[in-house]
Amino acid sequence: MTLAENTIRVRLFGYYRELAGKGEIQFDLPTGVRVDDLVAVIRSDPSFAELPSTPAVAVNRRYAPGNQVLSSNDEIALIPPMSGG
Amino acid sequence: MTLAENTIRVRLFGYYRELAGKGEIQFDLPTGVRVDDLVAVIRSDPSFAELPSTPAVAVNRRYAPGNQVLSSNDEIALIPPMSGG
Amino acid sequence: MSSVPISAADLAAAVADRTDGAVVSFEGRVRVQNQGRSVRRLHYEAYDAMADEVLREITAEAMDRFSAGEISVKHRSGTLEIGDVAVAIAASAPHRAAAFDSVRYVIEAIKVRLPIWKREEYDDGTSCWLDGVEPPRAPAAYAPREQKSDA
Amino acid sequence: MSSVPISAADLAAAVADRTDGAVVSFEGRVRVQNQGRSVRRLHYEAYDAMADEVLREITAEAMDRFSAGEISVKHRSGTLEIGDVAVAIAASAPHRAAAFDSVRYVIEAIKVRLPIWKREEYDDGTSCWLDGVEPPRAPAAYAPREQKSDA
Repeated sequence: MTLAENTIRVRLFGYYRELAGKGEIQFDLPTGVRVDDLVAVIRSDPSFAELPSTPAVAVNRRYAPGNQVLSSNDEIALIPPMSGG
Repeated sequence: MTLAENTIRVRLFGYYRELAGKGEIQFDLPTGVRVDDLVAVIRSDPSFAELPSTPAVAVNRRYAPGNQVLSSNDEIALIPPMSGG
Repeated sequence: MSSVPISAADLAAAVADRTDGAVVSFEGRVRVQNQGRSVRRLHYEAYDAMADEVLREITAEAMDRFSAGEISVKHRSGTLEIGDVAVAIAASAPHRAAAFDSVRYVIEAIKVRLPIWKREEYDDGTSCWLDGVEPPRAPAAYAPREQKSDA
Repeated sequence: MSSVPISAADLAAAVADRTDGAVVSFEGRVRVQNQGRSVRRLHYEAYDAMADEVLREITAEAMDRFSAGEISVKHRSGTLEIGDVAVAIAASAPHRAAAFDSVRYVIEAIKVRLPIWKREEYDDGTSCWLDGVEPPRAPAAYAPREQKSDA
């Protein structure tokens, strides 16, 4: 990561939305931050202490691998365990 | 089989009905006649020379084994290859 | 067996229940092409009394085998035009696997056990009875015992 | 995704086609009991924009995999009462196996990939988010190559 910072906004749904008390959280994180880094930051919030070990993250509406680099232009969402169908 | 005779009526459908030119054929056959015997008699009619080796026969609306004994009270049908569904 | 139009939607509505979470339905329809020939319409001739019994039997087997909630099935007889529904099946069950398995079981059993015969009419004016599936000869195990001492 | 009532019958009518002989449909409905508790109603919250894309993707996969004629799928969001249809799927195909396989594929994929969350309200006045299925982490193979030389 470089030292330059960018703003990463994360959409929240369902149980995660209720944990945060809002539908979006945001962080100023270094350029080059990856999905796994973002998850570690979110987990450092006591509300999210019980996040699964590798929660699913969607970037631009697609499930993203842990090593995907994030930018402030990305549409990012933390995806709780799903219950469709 | 005994020598006493009884009348066996056989319902025909589809292609078999057209082979016979009618929906029912009947035979006077000895008491104790079995499904396999009946099939042999039907096959002796030139119209039915090309009957499969063991055509299906329904007795009282159930598929019957070749050794089932027939009586004149039975509802008997010769069942062509089917094409439902 | 039905001599009037049928639909899976009607059957699905009938099997739906407050305790069942899944409803699966199937419609077999008359296709404009079959085995490379252009079909104009077709005619089903059935051994109605036996066919009704076979449908009930097949349905009971599926209910028993898959613990379905309810299963409904209808097969047409008579003349059908392109797009008409020839067979409709619906099954409800608490969970989806039982509903899928039940419907699939019923249609596969119909193909090999239902005493019904299809005559296709083609665009060229000809018609013929379809080469069908040889129905089952009842296995020896079904033979009543008393026959062994007979004759 | 739909915020208004849906039905498999509507989708089945839409996918039916003169060249397809088989139409299979599925409805997932709200059950009065789930995991031993009495359900009063439920609420679906969805990530709508992504859910629409995931449904299109799943449908395209099934079309490709099974050579289905056409597949249609809708999932509800919002508040649903007992018996309401939560998900409806219909597939048409020239032959039945492809239609069955397509519908089954779509519902199984929805269960593990559709970003939607269910909160059940019980007769005792409580409610809770269902324990769901952990969604997929994209496998390493999906990671863009250029990331390996990054950082």
